[in-house]
Amino acid sequence: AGGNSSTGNTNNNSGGGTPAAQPNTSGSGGGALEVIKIATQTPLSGNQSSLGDAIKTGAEYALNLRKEEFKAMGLDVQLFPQDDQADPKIGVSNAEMLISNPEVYGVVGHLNSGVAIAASVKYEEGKLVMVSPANTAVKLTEEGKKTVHRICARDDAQGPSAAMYAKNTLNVKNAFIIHDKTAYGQGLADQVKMQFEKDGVPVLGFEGITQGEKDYSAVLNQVTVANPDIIFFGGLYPEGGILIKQAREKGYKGYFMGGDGLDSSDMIKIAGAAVEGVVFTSVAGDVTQTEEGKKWADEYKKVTNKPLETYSVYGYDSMNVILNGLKEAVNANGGKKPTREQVLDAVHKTKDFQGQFTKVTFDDKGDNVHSDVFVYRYDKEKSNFVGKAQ
Amino acid sequence: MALLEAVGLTKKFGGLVANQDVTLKIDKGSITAVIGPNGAGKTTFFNMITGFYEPNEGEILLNGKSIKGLRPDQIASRGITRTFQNIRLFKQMTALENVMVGVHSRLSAGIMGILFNTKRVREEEEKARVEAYQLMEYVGIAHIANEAAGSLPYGLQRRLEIARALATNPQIILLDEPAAGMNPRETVEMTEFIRLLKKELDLTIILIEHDMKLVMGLSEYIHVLDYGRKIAEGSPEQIRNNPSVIEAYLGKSASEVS
Amino acid sequence: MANLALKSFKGIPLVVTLIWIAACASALHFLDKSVIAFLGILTSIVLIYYTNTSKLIKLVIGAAVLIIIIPLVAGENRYYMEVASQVGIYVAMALGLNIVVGFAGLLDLGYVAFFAAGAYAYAIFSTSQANEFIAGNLFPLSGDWFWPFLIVGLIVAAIFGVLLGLPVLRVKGDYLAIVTLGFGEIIRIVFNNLDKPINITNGPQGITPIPAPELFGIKMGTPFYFYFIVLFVIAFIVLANIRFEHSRLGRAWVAIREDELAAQSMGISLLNTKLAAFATGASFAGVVGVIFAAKQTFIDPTSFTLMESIGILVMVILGGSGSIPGVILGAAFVTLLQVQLLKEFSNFLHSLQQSGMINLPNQLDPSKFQRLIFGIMLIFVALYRPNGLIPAKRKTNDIDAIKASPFGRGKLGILSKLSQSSSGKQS
Amino acid sequence: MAMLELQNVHTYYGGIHALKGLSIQVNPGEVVTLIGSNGAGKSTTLKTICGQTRAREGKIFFEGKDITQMRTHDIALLGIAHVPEGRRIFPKLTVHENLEMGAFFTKDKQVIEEGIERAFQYFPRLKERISQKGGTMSGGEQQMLAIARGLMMKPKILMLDEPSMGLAPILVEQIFEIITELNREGTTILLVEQNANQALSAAHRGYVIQTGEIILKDDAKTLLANPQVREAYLA
Amino acid sequence: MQKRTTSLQRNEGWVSMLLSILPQVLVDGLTLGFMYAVVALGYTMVYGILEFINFAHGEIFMVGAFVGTEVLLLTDAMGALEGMNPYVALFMTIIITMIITGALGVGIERLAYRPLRGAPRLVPLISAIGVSFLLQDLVRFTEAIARNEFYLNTPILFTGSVSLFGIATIPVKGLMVIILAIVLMIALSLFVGKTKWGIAMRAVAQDQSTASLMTINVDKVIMLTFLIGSSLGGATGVLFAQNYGTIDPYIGFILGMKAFTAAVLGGIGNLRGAMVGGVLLGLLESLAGAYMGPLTNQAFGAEYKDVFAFSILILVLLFKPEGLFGEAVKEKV
Ligand SMILES: Nc1ncnc2c1ncn2[C@@H]1O[C@H](COP(=O)(O)OP(=O)(O)OP(=O)(O)O)[C@@H](O)[C@H]1O
Ligand SMILES: Nc1ncnc2c1ncn2[C@@H]1O[C@H](COP(=O)(O)OP(=O)(O)OP(=O)(O)O)[C@@H](O)[C@H]1O
Ligand SMILES: [Mg+2]
Ligand SMILES: [Mg+2]
Repeated sequence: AGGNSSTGNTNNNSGGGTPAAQPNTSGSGGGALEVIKIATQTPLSGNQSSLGDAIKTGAEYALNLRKEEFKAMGLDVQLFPQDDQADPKIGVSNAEMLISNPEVYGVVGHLNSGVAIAASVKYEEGKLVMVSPANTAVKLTEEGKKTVHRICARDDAQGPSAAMYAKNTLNVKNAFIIHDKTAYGQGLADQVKMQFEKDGVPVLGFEGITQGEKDYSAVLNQVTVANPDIIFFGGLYPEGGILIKQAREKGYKGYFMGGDGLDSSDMIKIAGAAVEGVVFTSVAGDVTQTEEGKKWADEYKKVTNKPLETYSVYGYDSMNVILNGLKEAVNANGGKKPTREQVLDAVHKTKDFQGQFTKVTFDDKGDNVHSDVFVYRYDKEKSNFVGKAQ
Repeated sequence: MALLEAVGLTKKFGGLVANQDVTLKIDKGSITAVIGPNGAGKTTFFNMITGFYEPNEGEILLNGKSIKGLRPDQIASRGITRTFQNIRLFKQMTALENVMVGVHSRLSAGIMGILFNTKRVREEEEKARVEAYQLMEYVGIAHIANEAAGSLPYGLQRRLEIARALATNPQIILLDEPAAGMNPRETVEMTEFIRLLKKELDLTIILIEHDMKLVMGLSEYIHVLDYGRKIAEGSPEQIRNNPSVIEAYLGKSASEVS
Repeated sequence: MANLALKSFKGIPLVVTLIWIAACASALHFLDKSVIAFLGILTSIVLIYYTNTSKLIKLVIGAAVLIIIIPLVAGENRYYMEVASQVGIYVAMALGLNIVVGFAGLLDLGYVAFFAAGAYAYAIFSTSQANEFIAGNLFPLSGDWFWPFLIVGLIVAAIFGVLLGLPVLRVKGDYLAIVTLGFGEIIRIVFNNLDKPINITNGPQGITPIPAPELFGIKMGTPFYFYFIVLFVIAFIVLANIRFEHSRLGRAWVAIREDELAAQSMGISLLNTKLAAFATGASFAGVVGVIFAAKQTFIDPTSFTLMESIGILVMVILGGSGSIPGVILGAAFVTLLQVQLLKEFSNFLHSLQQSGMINLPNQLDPSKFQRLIFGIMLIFVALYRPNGLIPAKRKTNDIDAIKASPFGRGKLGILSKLSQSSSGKQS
Repeated sequence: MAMLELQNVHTYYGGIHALKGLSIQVNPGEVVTLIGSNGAGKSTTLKTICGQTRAREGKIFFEGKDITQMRTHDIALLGIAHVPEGRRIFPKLTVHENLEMGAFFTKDKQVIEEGIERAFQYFPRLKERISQKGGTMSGGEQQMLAIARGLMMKPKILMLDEPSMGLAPILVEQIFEIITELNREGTTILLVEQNANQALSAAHRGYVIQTGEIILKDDAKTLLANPQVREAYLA
Repeated sequence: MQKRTTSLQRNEGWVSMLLSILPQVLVDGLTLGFMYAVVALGYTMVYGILEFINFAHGEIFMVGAFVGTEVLLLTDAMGALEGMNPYVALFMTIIITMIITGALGVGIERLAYRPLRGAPRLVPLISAIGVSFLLQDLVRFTEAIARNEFYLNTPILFTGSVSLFGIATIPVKGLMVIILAIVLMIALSLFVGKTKWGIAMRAVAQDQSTASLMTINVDKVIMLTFLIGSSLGGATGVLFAQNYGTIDPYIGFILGMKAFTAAVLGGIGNLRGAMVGGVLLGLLESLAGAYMGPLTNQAFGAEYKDVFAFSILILVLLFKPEGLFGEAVKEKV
């Protein structure tokens, strides 16, 4: 299968895995197109909507780029964005809606693991393939649901890598761990802590904060006492940005590190000067390393009128994984509209698919075996690719 | 032995002494009036008896047993009930339901009984309804049984309050200005009615009233409060002619009252 | 004037209702995925309520629609059944809260805590979660245990209700609101943190997989089954509500709502009465919590936030605080709005956008408007139906029936003394 | 010209027809009393005049001006004071603050202080309780406060709804003295009283109201002597 | 799953180090507390008059934060902010914000609350919640369109910090919060407690129809209340943005809830109470956040700080059901 980061051009050439696939569709371009909807399910309102929106926008961008390609196969692929409001209940009822709508062939989602786990039960029943851009909770893929896939790293991959990087490369002698009491944040923090303990790095504190608050001086006073070499934060950039800013104001001098939740252009704005030196891990390789990648990023910003975020990147790739599977399924089905199950099978079999940022091969559980962990570091203006963790 | 006895009751509000060392005895089956100028402490006295205020000092005995410190609902279930100077009905409920609430403490339906709507509960309910209706008939307001209590005119609200109080099956009923807001004719009716209550229902009645015609015509015994102290007690005749009562309270016109 | 117009409104003729039901049912059956028809069927319940016919007939038609027609014509569509079960779950919870807020007048902003208690009770013991703190590897339990756990959820929640109720006695009005709010938050935060020192709730990671109910070996995991389970529970709760409303207890609740002091002087114990309100209200939420956990198969503390409590309160007030049909309608309306109407609407707008009929920038994508529209709807309903969709009214008693009652032959209560004394005359 | 005139006023509470075409007149300098049994509509009449309930039909004029649709506080500003049934004092304001509210319309501190002084003269008890919260006062004390608060307005016409309710006999006498005195000073008074005897003695003219309609109007003396009235209201 | 027992290695002299941060913990608690306090003032104000929990107050505050930030950003974009005296800039921002949020508050009252005045007590709560959602999303959409994001960063006017006796430091912006909170509280207390309009507000709260008999224009008084309450909320928003630097359309909810808790703790309707309640809540949270983890060996960490704060609230209300400063008026019957 072809690696094609070459997708970065405006004209809608294929981003899919099988490069030679294009002309073999017998389905007409001119006749009635069959509608296929790929849904996104993320919070689009409420206080996590900026993250959810990033996923949706990324997925939408990916889909729009390949619309024509599918038209040529007689399919009108459409985005079907849903707002799960970060609420498992809404997620489940949306999921029911999606599986009972025969036009829906795949889901990119969710942002919140809690929602994803609950909704995936329904996807499983409806044989609707789900590719998650962002759910890192270990449990999600541990229950043997065939429909569930994710391209991002699990907490038990990202966490240990991060901890080992801190120990081996940053040479920290002790650590203080803070998390945001969410499934994502605590899940990651737990893994980091386990690894630190395994490696004999003392964990001086393990504290939770409340998402959405703006004043974390209480916990940071504890940090002042402990005076660790590193603060590891399991959580997202709105809290992370404030944490590091307030920590620096309190005179904290050590490292500040987090997971991919810290990867956002807003991190810099929120933390201000304090962002300098903040380290985070991510499964996304750096787009802007190559000329081509830079071009792609600029194009993205121009078309969507949005800054490029990790989550939009994940959304983009997740969509492409599904579209790729769809295309394979069409081909396997002799150019006719496949069934959901066929698409599921095709997606499940994804192997060495080179997305824009991640390489994807699903193992049996639906985890991405290529989910390498990369390390980034902020300077005043942007995050810089450092390299693969260990 | 007196049915109800207050011994040395004192109630202070900050520096203000609303009742000071008030002692009085109420015999079973009597009609007693508590009168006195505005702010003398009459309502406060009622409030202590019925458990709304806890006295700072003193003792309240019902049949020789202390009821001081009990909550209002406990006192109500011991057979002392009251009406309020500022009418306090359950405004959104119908008149009949108001009276049925009065029956509450004598009903025994528990959560389970209600849920399963047992025969016992059904019968009890129906009985309560009938009893409430009978009471309304007795008080003469059966025609407004299904009206919301809050929309009734003043006079009917007073009667309804009395019906509701009677529904608790009290031995003692405390009436705080039962004839306020009634015209002379209605006051006469009220006087008759209270007398009937005592006679027919074997009630002990304590009342506060500023209408001297009612007080003098009805009560067997009168206690006079002024500035929280008891300044006089006696039969209507004695009180009417008590110079300190005349000065503090009655004024000249009262002597005209027959 | 409007009042007079309403007065003369005698109700909808039975035929109209029946035609409506038939029309919607066949539309739903024959036309594919017609949301309108589905909503029409649900609306028919409201029509039945206003139909100009006897109670019994209404009951029969209503039951027929709920038990036969809806499953028959919409049963295949999982989404509709899911929507219907969610509506049911909220109806049940709103009815529970209605006891506390509507009847007893106690403003409760932490109601969702009881829901959580029920949900966690089932979740913890039906999965291997309980092995974390109970030795012997006895868990998970099978789906058969769902049924007894309905009772367990009820009891656990009722205990929580009493726990909350005890401090409540002294606190009044809006102070109560904040105490209950605090209580709800405490419960949520504790559930979110009880993964250490002992792992009871698994903290933010939540608990899964919660088994679906099972009966005689049939696994009842689809919305179709939950629809019936919920329906069954609602029937029970509605019945309980109706019985409570016009019982000794219901009157006591309304009495303390109207005037605490006067109620006390009628011999009503504030403590017992309020505790009863909290416990009953809570226990309903507990039962529903168990169903919710089984339906979701996954629960975590994010389902039990303050917004959730506020949402249920909104249903109660919007529907008509203290009014059973009102609260049912309010809950159904708000839930439908949230899980279906707004969604369909934004999907509709989205399809317009896809087809190029409207062109909105990404920032204004239709799918983002749901909360905004929900907010506007709340304001409008509040302004135009300030007493609720179906305002509460006290049931009037049938005076003739009272007069005819066999108990009326003798004098009751204090009046029994009349017959003893010489004259029984009335004033 | 009449100072206050109600022409064929109809008032409803929801579906309840409380006033059914009521017409009354109050001339400047008069004391007019309105008597009637429970629920006749006396309080409703006063409430309708000052706009607390709205007349659905008919007109109300004050000094020639149509006030039927005016808002309550504007009506009050014209010089109509209403001492409402059931006292309605502000329970959490002190006695002094309650009185101040009575003179809300004026900025003149002098006027306020004089008014308060005068109120204290009438009711020395209020002076004793100057900083007590209104709601903790006894029933009668609240009644005094309500009347005193009404006087603070220095109204052109004072409407009193059962001012003697809950007052000790000695104070009832005093209330009627105050009414007479105010009237001598030029205040017009519309008085609703259950104590018809005393009310008619103090008034120039009277109206008898029954289920929302005026059934009799006459000189107070004549009414007092009217056997029908005696029978119905005076016992 | 294995048990997560936490055994943390500790430095020598842990306890004495814990004590050494106490002054700083208190100072931080105070700053946070005063933040709560000013928002609580707005709640209490409206509650005191209308006996109605204005759930939208948190959102007014949020709008204030955005308006203030926009004012600063625009001034900055015009190049005028640089070189401007920070006090002048702050003053200007606050005034403009107060005018706008004040007007907003009055508008909301007019449209969403006034028509409900005769309605059952809880109904305005519904429209308030509706208004909350509306404001959140309106701000979100406006900012999303105008700036393509809705997390905004405020230009910070005061950057330095003051050292207190060398044991604690407080940022100047935090100091501004404290000073302004105290000034506002005193001004408001005087206004509500002593002026005629203030008394009229309380009178309206207790009995609207009787108040109107006293020639009080109820509409005007309520409008005034909302004007003051909302402009106060706006000013608080500006301070908040200054103090924390970043804002989003959802800051109103959490802070609003905390502030409301503070108002109740102090005795709702009572301005002094709101102040004390806010400060107390801030201190409690700060202490719990800093010490609970270490003291319980991490078994109950900082995440329990809200539990701690709410438990104290419930305890206080158990013994003083009307809040710390609320008047224990036993209803006279
Ligand atoms: N809760 C309270 N706080 C402060 N003072 C109070 C309280 N209750 C009553 N008082 C005062 O105590 C005195 C006695 O009041 P009470 O109501 O008993 O008088 P009363 O005799 O019933 O008068 P009235 O005939 O006017 O009703 C009054 O001066 C009143 O102001
Ligand atoms: N708020 C209300 N809602 C419904 N009906 C009312 C209301 N207030 C008064 N009414 C009705 O209007 C009629 C007139 O009442 P109103 O209070 O004017 O009588 P009143 O002459 O003042 O009687 P009272 O001597 O008892 O004070 C009565 O039938 C009463 O039931
Ligand atoms: Mg009294
Ligand atoms: Mg009247």
